[in-house]
Amino acid sequence: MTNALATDDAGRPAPSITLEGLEKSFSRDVIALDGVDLTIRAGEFFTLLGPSGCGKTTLLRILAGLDTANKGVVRIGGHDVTEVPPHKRSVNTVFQSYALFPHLNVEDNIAFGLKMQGVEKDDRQRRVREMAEFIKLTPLLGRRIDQLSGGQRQRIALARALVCEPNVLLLDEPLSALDAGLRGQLQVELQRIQRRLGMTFVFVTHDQQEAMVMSDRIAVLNNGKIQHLGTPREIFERPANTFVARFMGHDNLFDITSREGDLLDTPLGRLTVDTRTHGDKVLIRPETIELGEDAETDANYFTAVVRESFYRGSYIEYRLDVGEVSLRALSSNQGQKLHKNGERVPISICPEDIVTVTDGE
Amino acid sequence: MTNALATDDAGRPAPSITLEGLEKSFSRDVIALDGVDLTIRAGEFFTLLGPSGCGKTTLLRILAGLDTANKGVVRIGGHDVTEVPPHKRSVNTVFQSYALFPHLNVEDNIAFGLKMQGVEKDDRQRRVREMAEFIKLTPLLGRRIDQLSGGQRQRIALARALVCEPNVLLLDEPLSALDAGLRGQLQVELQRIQRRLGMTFVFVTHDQQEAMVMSDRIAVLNNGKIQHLGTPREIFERPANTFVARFMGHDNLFDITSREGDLLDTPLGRLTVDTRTHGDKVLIRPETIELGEDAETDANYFTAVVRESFYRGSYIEYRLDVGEVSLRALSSNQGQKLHKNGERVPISICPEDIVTVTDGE
Amino acid sequence: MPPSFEVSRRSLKWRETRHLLLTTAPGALWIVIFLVLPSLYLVSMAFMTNGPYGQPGMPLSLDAFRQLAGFGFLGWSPGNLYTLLRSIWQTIVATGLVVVLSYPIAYYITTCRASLRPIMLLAVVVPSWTNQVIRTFGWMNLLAPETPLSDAAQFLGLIPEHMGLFPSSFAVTLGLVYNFLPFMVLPLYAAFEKLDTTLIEAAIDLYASPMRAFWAAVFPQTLPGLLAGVVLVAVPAFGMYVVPELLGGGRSMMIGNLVAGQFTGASNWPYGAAAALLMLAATLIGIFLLRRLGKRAGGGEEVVI
Amino acid sequence: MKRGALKRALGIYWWVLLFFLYLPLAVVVLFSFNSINSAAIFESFSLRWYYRLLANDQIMSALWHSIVLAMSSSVIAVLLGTLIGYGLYRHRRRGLGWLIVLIYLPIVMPDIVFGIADMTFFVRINALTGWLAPGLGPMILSHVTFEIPFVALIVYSRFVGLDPTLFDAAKDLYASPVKRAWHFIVPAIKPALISAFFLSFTLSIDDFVISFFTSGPESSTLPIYIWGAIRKGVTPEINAIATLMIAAVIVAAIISLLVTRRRPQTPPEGR
Amino acid sequence: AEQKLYLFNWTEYMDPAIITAFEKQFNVDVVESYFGSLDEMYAKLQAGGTSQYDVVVPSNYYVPRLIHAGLVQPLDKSQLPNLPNVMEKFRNTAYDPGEKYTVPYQWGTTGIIYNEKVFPNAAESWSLLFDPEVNKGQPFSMMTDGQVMFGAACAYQGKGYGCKGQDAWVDAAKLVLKTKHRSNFTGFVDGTPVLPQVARGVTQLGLTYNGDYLLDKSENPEGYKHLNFMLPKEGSELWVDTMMIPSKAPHPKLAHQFINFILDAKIGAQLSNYNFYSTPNQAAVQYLEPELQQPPALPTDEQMKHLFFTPSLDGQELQMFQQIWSDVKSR
Ligand SMILES: Nc1ncnc2c1ncn2[C@@H]1O[C@H](COP(=O)(O)OP(=O)(O)OP(=O)(O)O)[C@@H](O)[C@H]1O
Ligand SMILES: Nc1ncnc2c1ncn2[C@@H]1O[C@H](COP(=O)(O)OP(=O)(O)OP(=O)(O)O)[C@@H](O)[C@H]1O
Ligand SMILES: NCCCCN
Ligand SMILES: [Mg+2]
Ligand SMILES: [Mg+2]
Repeated sequence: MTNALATDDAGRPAPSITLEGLEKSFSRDVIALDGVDLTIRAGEFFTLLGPSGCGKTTLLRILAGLDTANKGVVRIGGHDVTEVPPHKRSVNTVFQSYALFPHLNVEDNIAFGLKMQGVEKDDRQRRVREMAEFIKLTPLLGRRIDQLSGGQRQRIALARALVCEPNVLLLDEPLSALDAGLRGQLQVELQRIQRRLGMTFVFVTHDQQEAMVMSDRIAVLNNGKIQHLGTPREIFERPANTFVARFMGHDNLFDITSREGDLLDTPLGRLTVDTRTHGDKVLIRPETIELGEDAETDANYFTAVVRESFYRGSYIEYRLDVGEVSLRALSSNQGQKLHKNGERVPISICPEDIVTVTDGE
Repeated sequence: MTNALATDDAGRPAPSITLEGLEKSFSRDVIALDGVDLTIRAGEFFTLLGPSGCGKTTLLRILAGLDTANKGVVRIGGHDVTEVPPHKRSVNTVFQSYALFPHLNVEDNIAFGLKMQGVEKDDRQRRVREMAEFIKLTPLLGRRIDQLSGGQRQRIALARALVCEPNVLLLDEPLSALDAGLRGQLQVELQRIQRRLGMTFVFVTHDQQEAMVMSDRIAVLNNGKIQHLGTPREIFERPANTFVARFMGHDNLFDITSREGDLLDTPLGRLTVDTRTHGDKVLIRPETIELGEDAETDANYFTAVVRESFYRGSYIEYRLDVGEVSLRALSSNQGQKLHKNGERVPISICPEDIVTVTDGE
Repeated sequence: MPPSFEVSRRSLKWRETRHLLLTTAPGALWIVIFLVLPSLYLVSMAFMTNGPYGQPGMPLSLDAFRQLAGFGFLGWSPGNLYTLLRSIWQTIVATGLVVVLSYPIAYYITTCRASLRPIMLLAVVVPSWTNQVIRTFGWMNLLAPETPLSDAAQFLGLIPEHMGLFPSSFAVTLGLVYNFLPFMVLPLYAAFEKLDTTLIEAAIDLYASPMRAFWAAVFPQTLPGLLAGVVLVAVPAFGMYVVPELLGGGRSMMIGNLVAGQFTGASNWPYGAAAALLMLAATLIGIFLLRRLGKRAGGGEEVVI
Repeated sequence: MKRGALKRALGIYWWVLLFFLYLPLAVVVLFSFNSINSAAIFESFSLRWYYRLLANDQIMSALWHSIVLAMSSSVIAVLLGTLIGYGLYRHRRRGLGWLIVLIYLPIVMPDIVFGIADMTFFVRINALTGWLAPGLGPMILSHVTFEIPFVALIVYSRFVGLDPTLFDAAKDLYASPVKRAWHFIVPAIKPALISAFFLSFTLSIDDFVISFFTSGPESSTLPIYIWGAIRKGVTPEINAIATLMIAAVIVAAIISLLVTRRRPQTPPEGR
Repeated sequence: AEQKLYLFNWTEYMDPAIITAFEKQFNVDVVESYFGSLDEMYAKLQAGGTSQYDVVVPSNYYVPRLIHAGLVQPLDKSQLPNLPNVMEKFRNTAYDPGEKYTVPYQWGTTGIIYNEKVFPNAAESWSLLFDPEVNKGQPFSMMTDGQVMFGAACAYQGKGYGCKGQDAWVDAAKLVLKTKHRSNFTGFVDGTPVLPQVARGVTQLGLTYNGDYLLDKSENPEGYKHLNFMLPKEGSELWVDTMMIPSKAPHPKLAHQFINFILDAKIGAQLSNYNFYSTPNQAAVQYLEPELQQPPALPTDEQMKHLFFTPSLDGQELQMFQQIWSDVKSR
């Protein structure tokens, strides 16, 4: 697909995006973006991840031109677009609420952007139909918006943005309104579409699971600042600070009381770690804890007491007590017997699986 | 806690519930309940699980007396209450939408049921305050309902029902409107409250994960009929039929083309199974598939090609191809390298982990 | 950042203000010119002196208010007080009746088939699309002496022999109720349609008898609609001119007639202006009280007029 | 069951109320066909009053004035009111309290005060400048004034009901400000525009008092004419005019029903 | 027609044929507006009517008020060649000394219309209206014009129709108020619409003008068979209606032409023959129908003794009257 109105040079369909020193405040107290520098690579599936109110939507709206930053520069494909109004940017957005026009049917919704760009009727119809085919909506073209399910609406919002063949597609929590099943399906579908079209996707979510499933790279935001920028694996397994670690769902975080080479003293006991890191806290991911028979006696071997256990289907969650310290462990459900509450079980943690993190805000 | 208006004998706070041959239809076509026989044990956390429209709410409403069955008997604590009107049943409901009175503040909402029962003002206030303490709402007592968050409302709806000290508490998808984080918290909290009070809870949900986390026993409903009644583990690991299996999220289901003792022929290949079951399909749970180095060569050993892999944080999901057949596998993320798309990996499934299921509707 | 960027931000703010002006100023100015200024002029007229032939003029004085309070050449007279009290009373009675008549109807419509409801609402509203003079004229026809209704009333001994049901204050009340009924049905219907029935179930589930469930779960939910309806009925009923003029026969004069009389007959504009001010004040106080009531009872939901 | 009895009672009450609502109109219609001048006895059917009516230039011009007044004031009010409604919505985060007070003013102002305020003011202006002599012009000005708020509120609440991101979506999809107004805003609020026009029209038709005080010798509307006629002495001719007006209203009601019905309503979901 | 003449007249007071004739002769359109009471007329003029109408037709006692309030303009007698047709006694009158502003239109009386069948032996007295013993339960109305009502009450109380002053009015007000509070009182009605009311039986008694009575009777002899017009002996009203030109009349020239047209002998007679009122036009008398030469159209000399003008009120007096009257209405 080529883009008729692309602001960057032809033949470079997916541009990179550069943000420099972006600042945005709504009032003296409300600082939504606090100096964001960021480069999003051409053609990547990039995710902005962070808790509610951290500034994700604000960042996206500035990219789309729907809001103006107080300071900073936005470059798309190398061009400074900071002052270009939204209807002149080759950037499209899939809104959280879809924002489909209720007075138009599916076909006219998809065609809206093309019509506004002045695409001829024949051409327009052809492109809408192609897009409908692509996204498997053809039978719905004549329907009114309120006759559609959530998942169908989501796909139409996507189609409406994609049919304009933008250089960059922005997606603001497009899946958060859906139930778990549909959400899983659409996550996969979105990822496939992005790979097929090779566009640059900037995706916003507050769900770390979703971010990890879909993204090439993730920027974790908090209080308008980027906390960690990296691949899902980097962020999940080596979080930059305790904020990122907690946000990724890790709760086995312990203070380091003293360190000697690769030996760390923690409330849990003495831990052998693999690499020499300089973090302030030690992080043990629950799924890395080996339990019962699987526990190996050679390194980081402890005896724990089972406080509670929860059957979670594919895995079993244990709340363990090791001395004064409470620990969460996940063990894959392969039909084994559950350990009973109060039972003493041996546990071990492989030194490579232990990481240290710095104190984040 | 003892109940002033309990319809059953004193000293037996949590009654059992028995439903016999319950039938309910709204019109000739719409059969909501199609002969339900069920015993809910005294003091258990019982869940009705099923897809939308399967009759869960209808069943609950009949229990509460808000709807009348066309046929069948409802017994609570041994007494036939089929014809007892709702305001005379010692059963309370937490509604999906909470149904808090918007013109009353938190305190008056909680006190409503007591007031209707004619409890003296002093007594009422004391009990409301105790309940507020219990459920950690005391600072909110003076607030208006619209000044509360979803989670707070949920707790008030719960408090309003609990303060009446009913013998049975009915909960109709009380968590479905909440976001994942809050939902997880409240799941744990609800379960703890139930255990502490020892009441009989009948909980409705369409989320199998939620059902598994919270329940002592689960009844899976479909088309107004009970498909499977059992503990979470029984239902997840030995689903009664393909409907239940699929509803619990299992998708590795294969036809059995022929059987010879403990050997089954399937599109996947020949499988050795542990027990002699008579199901029509074989079910392989993705988390029971051992992958790569972990695969054991002695039983049910295959070579698979990785089609796609998804990083999911605590685990990694693979879509594998074994010959013509596609298979989903989950492997716990213990820091290992991901298998690449197109890579050939050995897999094995322990015979004990393979179950067969009958064809459900 | 270059200063030009700051400048463009300021121009953005100005653009917003210009947009606000462009959109709201024409209509707002219209209201200012054709209602606010005239009202201010009317207010100022209340402080003028009535000329010997009924033209307002200088000097400024409070004569009009003195006269309004009942002080005239002959000392104090309660005539205006009667009129004010009569207006308030008529308004309360008519509004009360409208509430009682409308409540079940609004409820009934919501219980009917969804496809029927718009037709039913329309059926209630259509009579009010004809002009108020015509509607009132219809009642004049119906209530006149020697008509079946009047004969029946005579037969029952409700009215003296030979007399009609009109003109009378009964006819005025009837006319007011008839005129404003739809204004109550519509907001009440809207409230009933939004009614959250699970609240009723919750009340019953919490041991409330049907009657108590009504007061706990239905009435509070319809209260905002009811109050909106009360405002929509009571305000124009209080200011009504046509109905008492045509159906009252000069015996049930309301404050609207007092005001109008000074401009269509007696020609004492300052006095009329003062009476109009009184009317406006009473109306605003009434609205204020209703809003207070609404806020207190309606759980914070704003009463929308 | 008890519920059934209640519903049946309400059903009966419904018909009684309808009877009450339509009885006065029905009587007007009936006696417009009376061959004699009586409000008590219907002698025989005749069209005599209608012939007299059609021959009466004044009635015909009053009818015309009513229509012109309602039409032109509604068009202007929809225009101005829509602008205000949009402005109110777009800038709702600014404190626009004064504007809201201003908008509610015509709604809470009693007709009679409204009418005399305009009348006295117009007379004063007329004395000073010669403009605003009583007549159709000032009547239109006043009618627009009391119609604007209703239009503004209807349009505003329609805007509030729209998803605010729709405005962003339109921008995002390359719509320039003008195209946005034409291809998004106007179609999106079309239902509100139609009902605002309808409401303005009926408000104008229903008004008597304000028209009465601002009208001149040549701008009588039907209600003013009827008012005068009633005060001259009731004749069946009035019944005939009123009948024409009732008929027009019922036709309008049926049209509005058909218009609103054509949009298929989404079936209300479940319970 | 290029021009329009705006005529502001009493209801039921003009022969449409005269209008047509005038329109034809002068190639104009005549736009007629009506009033039912002098109050209403005065209010309309004050509310901008002075620039809206070319000719108004007030009664004698409102003439000074209109002049002093500046609502009318002097006539240009040079444009009224027919003025000499007017009877001597209607020239240079007390209400328009010097004959600067008015030309008489018609004259007549105000009296009681009642149903003879209901009140078979009614005396020629205001007691029919004011004495509850005479009319125990029959519906009746009073006139909207307060001055006429006070005059009637004064006459009934023996102070004469033309009474004036605080004491007389307060006594009159008390009587009217008492009468108003009688259960069979149906309302204040203008002089013209009261007739169809009595004819239809809505009321059995009311105050009206002699010519209107005759006009309606001529149109509906059957309906008026039992209705009688009566001038109470205690004293009642004699009035003269005049033609005047508002101060800012848009077409004063046409207005003069119209007034002059009415003053024409044949047109004057045509008018009276149509509306059954007495003509002030001497030249027209010869063309009058005989009916107009006898009561009730033309009061007898005997009756003339009991007929009085309603007094013109001014300044302080006027305000006092209006306060008292508005108090009567609001109580
Ligand atoms: N128009 C606005 N006026 C004032 N404050 C605003 C506005 N828009 C956003 N904010 C504030 O700016 C901060 C960042 O908001 P933003 O919408 O970007 O958060 P977010 O990360 O998208 O959150 P969520 O996940 O809840 O959508 C928040 O504190 C928010 O309250
Ligand atoms: N009042 C009613 N009238 C007609 N049909 C009804 C009514 N209530 C429920 N039904 C139908 O009965 C069936 C069962 O409904 P029910 O509400 O019990 O489902 P559910 O399991 O609670 O579904 P959900 O998860 O969507 O709440 C559905 O087909 C529904 O459409
Ligand atoms: N209908 C005309 C009456 C005149 C009274 N002055
Ligand atoms: Mg956001
Ligand atoms: Mg349900």
